[in-house]
Amino acid sequence: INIFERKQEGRNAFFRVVDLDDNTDDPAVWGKNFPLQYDSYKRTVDMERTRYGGSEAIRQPASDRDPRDVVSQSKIDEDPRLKKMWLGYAFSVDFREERGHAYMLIDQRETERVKQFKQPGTCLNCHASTYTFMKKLGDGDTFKGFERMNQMTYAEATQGVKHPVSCIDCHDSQTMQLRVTRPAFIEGIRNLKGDQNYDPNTMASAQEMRSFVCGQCHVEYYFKGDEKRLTFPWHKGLQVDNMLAYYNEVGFKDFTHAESGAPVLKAQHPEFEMYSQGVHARSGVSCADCHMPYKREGGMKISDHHVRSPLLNINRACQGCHRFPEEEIKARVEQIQGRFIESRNLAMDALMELIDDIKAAKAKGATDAQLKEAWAMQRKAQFFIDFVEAENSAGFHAPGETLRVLTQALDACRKGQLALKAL
Amino acid sequence: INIFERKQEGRNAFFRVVDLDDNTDDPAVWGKNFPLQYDSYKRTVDMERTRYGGSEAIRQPASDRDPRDVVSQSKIDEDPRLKKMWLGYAFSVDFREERGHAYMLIDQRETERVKQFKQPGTCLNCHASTYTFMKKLGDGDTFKGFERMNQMTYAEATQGVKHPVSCIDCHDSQTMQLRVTRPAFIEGIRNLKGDQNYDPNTMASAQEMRSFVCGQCHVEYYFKGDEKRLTFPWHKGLQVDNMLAYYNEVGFKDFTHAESGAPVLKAQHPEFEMYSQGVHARSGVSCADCHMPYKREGGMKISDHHVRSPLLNINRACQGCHRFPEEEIKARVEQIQGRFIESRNLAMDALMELIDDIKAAKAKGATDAQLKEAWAMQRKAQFFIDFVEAENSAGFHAPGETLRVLTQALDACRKGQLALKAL
Amino acid sequence: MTDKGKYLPWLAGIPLGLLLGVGLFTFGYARGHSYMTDDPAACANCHVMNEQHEGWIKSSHRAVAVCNDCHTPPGLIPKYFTKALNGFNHSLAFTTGGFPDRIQITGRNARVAEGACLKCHADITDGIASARHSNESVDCVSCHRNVGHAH
Ligand code: HEC
Ligand code: HEC
Ligand code: HEC
Ligand code: HEC
Ligand code: HEC
Ligand code: HEC
Ligand code: HEC
Ligand code: HEC
Ligand code: HEC
Ligand code: HEC
Ligand code: HEC
Ligand code: HEC
Ligand code: HEC
Ligand code: HEC
Ligand SMILES: [Ca+2]
Ligand SMILES: [Ca+2]
Repeated sequence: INIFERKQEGRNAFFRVVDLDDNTDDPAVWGKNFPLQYDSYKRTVDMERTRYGGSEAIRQPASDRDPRDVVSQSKIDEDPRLKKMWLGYAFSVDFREERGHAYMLIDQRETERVKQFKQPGTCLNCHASTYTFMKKLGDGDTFKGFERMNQMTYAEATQGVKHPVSCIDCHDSQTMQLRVTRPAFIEGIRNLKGDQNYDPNTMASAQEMRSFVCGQCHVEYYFKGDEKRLTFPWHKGLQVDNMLAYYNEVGFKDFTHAESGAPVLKAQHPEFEMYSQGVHARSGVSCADCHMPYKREGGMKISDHHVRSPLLNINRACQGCHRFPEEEIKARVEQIQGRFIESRNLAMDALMELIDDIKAAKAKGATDAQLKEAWAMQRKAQFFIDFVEAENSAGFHAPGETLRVLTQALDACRKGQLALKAL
Repeated sequence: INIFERKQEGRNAFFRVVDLDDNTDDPAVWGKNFPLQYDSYKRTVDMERTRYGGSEAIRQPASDRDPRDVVSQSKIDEDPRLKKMWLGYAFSVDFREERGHAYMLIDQRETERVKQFKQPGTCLNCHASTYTFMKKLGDGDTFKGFERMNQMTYAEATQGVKHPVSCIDCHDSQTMQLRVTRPAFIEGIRNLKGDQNYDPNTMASAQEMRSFVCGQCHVEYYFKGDEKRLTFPWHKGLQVDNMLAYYNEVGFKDFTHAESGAPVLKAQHPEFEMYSQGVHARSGVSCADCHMPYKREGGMKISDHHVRSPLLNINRACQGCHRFPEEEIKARVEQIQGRFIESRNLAMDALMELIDDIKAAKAKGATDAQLKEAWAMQRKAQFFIDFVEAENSAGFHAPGETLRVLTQALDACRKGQLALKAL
Repeated sequence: MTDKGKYLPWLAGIPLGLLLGVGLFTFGYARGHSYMTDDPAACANCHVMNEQHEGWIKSSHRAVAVCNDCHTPPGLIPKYFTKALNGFNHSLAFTTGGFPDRIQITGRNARVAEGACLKCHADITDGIASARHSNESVDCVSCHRNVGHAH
């Protein structure tokens, strides 16, 4: 029973203009049936800053090397401590503020992290409409296609995709029901639940699905083994402590720090994981509730597909639940974020000192064995700081958890520095 | 127009059985007119633990030295780190979990902090019904009476009072309106607002008064100068940073740490100040909303004068605003408190190490000048940790602020330890 | 949403006759006949309903929906069945006092109230509901916390 038939019983909410099937990846085609959603979806090209979020439109001349005439601000230029933290890794070369979904494919293709470094096809999982591509590569089986795509080079794989995340990546074309299409998420959530038969597409509630579709990309990940399999390190749980324990157990490192020599990790956008530690998740509030709030269009309520900072849309995103003036709601968010910035700065400065101290100890001839403890502390501190820093809400999704993590990071810096005292 | 007359207009909620006036300090007499409030007021003798609050009834044989046959658990025995933090100060000798209002006078009279140390009359401000006593001492002027009481010895002053905090300390006997009676609070709030004409009793809203009456006692304080004037250090603001700045400016210390020699501060129960940094205060929720919630008695709604942990009363205290099951509400509080405990432990352990390090440096002959920086860091770290530790909600009143303060404390420990590195 | 079941063992100990007697007494005392109407004042006969009544008076729905529009299902028989069930429960609870100060809606009544939103707002919510299984309801009050009265 599809979305048009079902509603025949009552009023017809949507009109079928074109037939969609499980291979239609062009959002413009879907947009014929769902023009309101499509119109808002296209607006993710907008760039507007909030105090700590959104994105700033930086104009630059388009060139052969980089066809983009607008990019977002460079975060490593804004905060050189980031660069130092990542010395020896591609992120110290190019890292920008993230912006709307419309840019996800081009921003990946044009980042120096792709242009100056060899990347696998795996990267595409979260930067393009890959559902039909994976199906094709796997002869109808997305898990097989996923494996093949991961093993391609980026240059090769990117030829196979055309659109940023599109309708078909989140919706079933017949019923319009939400669905997750990414094997990495399905494997991740199975490991998390310790149940290899768990199938979110049939077993999760509609409200859970409103977060799961985002949790396919807005998560911490690593490329496992030579197959470069996209893997979410959720085996021991969703907290940063659990992930560090997992990485330690499997003996993984992202890179060796160029100055200190420590085997360290890089954390990426763990929005889903941090959100899960917050009071909104506990209260059953989903990502879509805040980032795709309902919007009245004529006689219909629709989900605003202009996914963006809720602070640009406080009335719809927050005021249904919170009866305070817009200014007050914004002030609350900024108070939470301000506390994060203050504590993050303390921890980040401490990390810089720790790196300097290890470097100095090395210069004085300290052996690897002598540096072991300090390295372990750098690894922990750096992963913890990076985790809450890479999380893009500046602490809002889980204020208490964010600050707890920073106390752990500060303590690790302290212990690392003291471990060098005797040298 | 008094409370009985006022109510004639509508239904008569109360019956005048006895006449009360501005000298009636015996709650039992007030209880004749307001039996429901009085009955609940008397129940503050109950002792029941929650995970981190309430109090535990420890039986002991009553003796000449200590007539109490029930006391609450000793906190310095539970956590010896507290004892070490306070070495050189009375708190390292006796410090217990606080319990209900019914005990405030006897617990003060019988603490070793009073029995083994000379204390001024000032102590009584918050441990007894002092309103009529201050009036008497000041010939009708409570500010004068306050000054005189402060300058008496504790032994002398305590003869002048009979009851724990009583109706007359919070209510006007004719209108039953809330009022603040403590000069220290009036001076404190004037300094905070920078307005020496501010009069809470006429200018504060009814909702503000529902917190101000508690803010007369549940606050950080010190005894200023030789007159031992009870003073709330709110001149620069209510945050711990503001208070440290104030104490540094006036050059105050509570004691010299017995092991490290640092000139340090002792923080006491800053519930009002920490609550003020939290989301409930921002939302206009008062102390009384949670600690004295409305309660149905027959056909009447009364304020529950059984002031206690809201976790023993979740339905009334929280479920009016939060539509979640009791168990879930409790779990939320305990999650917040658990994060506090974890971070507090890191900071506290770091402080212990800092104290040991300074002690060791001293033993090796470090000069005062060489210890100056480490002392300053101990002073800061210790005050910050003590502040959130002495705050009795285990972080609940302002979860984010509490953890921010702990990151500052941890950083100070780190800097203090590093300042000793060269020695 | 509390579980009514927790009072059951206790109730089982009381002879049904007494129950009915008490119920009937309250029915008379609290002007039970008036509940056959849809007048919200009838609900507020019980002072324990005052808070919702006051909230309702201030709410956007005052002019468009009375208590029974939201707290009874559509259809005459279901409506009066629900009223009878609730009437009995409330009278009993009221008389015995075995209920929390902050009343929590029960599972069944929560579903009735949720369903009630759709009696009036099916059209506007058609779109958002259509992309879901028909058995996946939307918890309207989680966002519209002040509709009807505060929740
Ligand atoms: C209760 C509301 C709420 C929920 C639920 C929520 N967010 Fe957010 N999110 C916010 C706010 C507020 C910000 C901060 C925006 C800012 O600073 O401009 C934010 C920021 C972000 C950002 C950075 C946006 C920017 O403008 O740079 C991303 C990405 C994000 N959230 C993704 C998610 C994902 C994925 C989920 C679910 C796993 C989620 N959010 C759940 C409210 C929410
Ligand atoms: C297929 C992967 C993918 C999915 C699914 C996805 N996102 Fe994103 N999202 C991205 C990428 C990649 C970016 C960054 C794009 C860029 O900077 O070019 C991004 C950016 C964002 C931003 C930042 C916008 C800004 O202005 O800074 C927000 C907010 C956001 N996503 C929220 C969500 C929410 C909510 C969902 C689910 C409803 C979701 N995303 C689903 C990959 C995804
Ligand atoms: C598991 C999903 C996922 C994978 C895999 C992934 N990304 Fe992203 N990427 C995101 C999300 C979500 C964002 C937006 C949030 C952010 O920037 O923190 C993003 C943002 C970006 C951005 C814009 C911001 C920036 O970092 O400058 C670039 C460029 C980028 N990714 C490149 C890559 C490259 C290169 C790879 C492969 C090495 C990759 N991504 C793999 C999810 C992913
Ligand atoms: C996740 C939050 C959320 C949920 C759940 C939700 N709504 Fe809404 N609703 C909104 C928002 C936000 C708006 C305002 C849209 C706007 O102003 O453009 C709205 C608007 C409305 C309106 C139109 C108000 C007007 O201005 O005319 C009605 C009616 C409505 N909702 C009814 C319902 C019903 C019935 C349900 C349950 C089936 C429901 N809502 C569930 C968030 C929600
Ligand atoms: C990143 C994920 C994502 C993408 C991409 C996406 N949607 Fe949605 N869509 C959602 C979510 C979440 C909902 C809310 C579903 C629910 O509550 O059950 C939704 C709901 C809908 C609905 C149901 C009515 C409504 O507005 O709530 C329609 C129709 C729809 N989307 C059409 C589209 C179209 C057309 C596109 C492409 C132009 C698209 N969607 C792309 C996540 C997405
Ligand atoms: C669907 C309902 C819903 C939506 C939408 C929602 N919230 Fe909340 N919010 C809650 C609930 C529930 C709580 C927990 C407290 C409670 O029970 O009221 C909460 C708590 C909060 C708190 C206090 C938590 C803290 O850590 O101090 C803040 C601040 C907040 N929300 C801000 C926002 C902002 C900003 C938005 C929009 C971006 C938003 N909320 C959207 C339901 C919601
Ligand atoms: C939003 C509700 C709320 C507000 C407002 C509030 N408190 Fe609390 N308070 C709590 C909770 C919850 C606890 C933790 C109790 C526990 O752990 O058992 C607590 C703990 C306490 C304790 C320790 C109690 C014990 O059982 O040991 C004191 C004292 C206290 N609060 C005083 C105050 C004062 C004074 C104010 C106003 C300045 C205030 N509270 C405002 C909820 C609140
Ligand atoms: C005159 C001073 C004074 C006033 C006014 C006062 N308190 Fe207290 N409060 C105390 C003292 C002293 C104790 C500790 C008594 C003891 O341990 O013997 C205490 C204990 C408490 C406790 C701890 C109970 C427990 O079981 O651990 C709570 C909760 C509390 N007060 C809340 C409040 C609230 C709420 C108000 C205002 C409505 C208030 N207090 C007004 C002095 C005061
Ligand atoms: C500004 C108000 C105020 C002043 C002044 C004050 N107290 Fe208290 N006292 C309190 C409050 C509030 C509590 C309950 C909260 C707590 O224990 O942290 C308390 C608790 C106590 C307790 C029970 C818990 C414990 O510490 O063992 C003792 C004993 C005590 N005070 C003794 C004293 C002594 C002795 C003095 C004078 C040197 C004094 N108090 C001065 C407000 C005050
Ligand atoms: C520590 C402060 C405090 C003490 C001591 C105190 N009360 Fe109250 N009382 C309050 C607060 C707070 C309210 C709520 C007032 C409001 O909301 O305006 C209140 C309200 C009342 C009311 C108004 C009706 C109601 O219940 O809300 C009466 C009557 C009352 N108290 C009687 C008494 C009596 C009798 C005593 C002594 C046995 C007493 N109070 C002791 C703080 C106190
Ligand atoms: C008079 C209303 C009221 C009362 C009573 C109340 N709260 Fe709240 N609470 C709020 C508001 C308002 C917020 C802020 C979020 C929002 O706007 O919903 C909040 C937020 C919260 C949060 C989320 C904040 C965070 O830091 O995670 C928790 C947890 C919470 N309350 C617990 C409690 C508990 C426990 C009690 C009872 C001891 C209580 N509340 C009593 C109104 C209240
Ligand atoms: C005889 C007094 C009385 C009258 C009249 C009354 N109620 Fe109630 N009501 C109660 C009591 C007592 C409870 C609490 C029951 C409990 O929690 O066990 C209650 C609870 C409720 C609940 C929540 C609990 C549940 O059963 O889901 C709803 C909804 C409710 N009433 C609606 C109404 C409506 C609508 C009316 C008018 C048609 C009404 N009541 C008339 C006494 C009454
Ligand atoms: C517009 C719809 C609407 C109207 C009108 C309405 N209610 Fe409700 N009521 C609800 C909903 C929905 C809930 C369930 C809230 C929840 O799930 O938490 C509820 C819950 C209740 C409860 C349980 C306590 C609570 O607040 O959750 C009581 C009691 C109640 N209603 C009584 C009444 C009375 C009496 C009236 C008339 C004066 C009334 N209601 C009018 C929708 C309504
Ligand atoms: C008896 C019919 C009826 C019922 C039942 C009903 N509504 Fe309404 N509702 C209306 C009408 C008519 C309006 C328009 C009122 C106006 O414009 O002031 C409205 C307005 C609204 C609005 C927009 C105004 C506002 O309050 O924000 C929302 C949202 C809403 N309803 C949600 C709900 C929810 C949720 C429920 C169920 C808990 C519900 N309604 C039950 C008839 C109803
Ligand atoms: Ca951004
Ligand atoms: Ca206690």
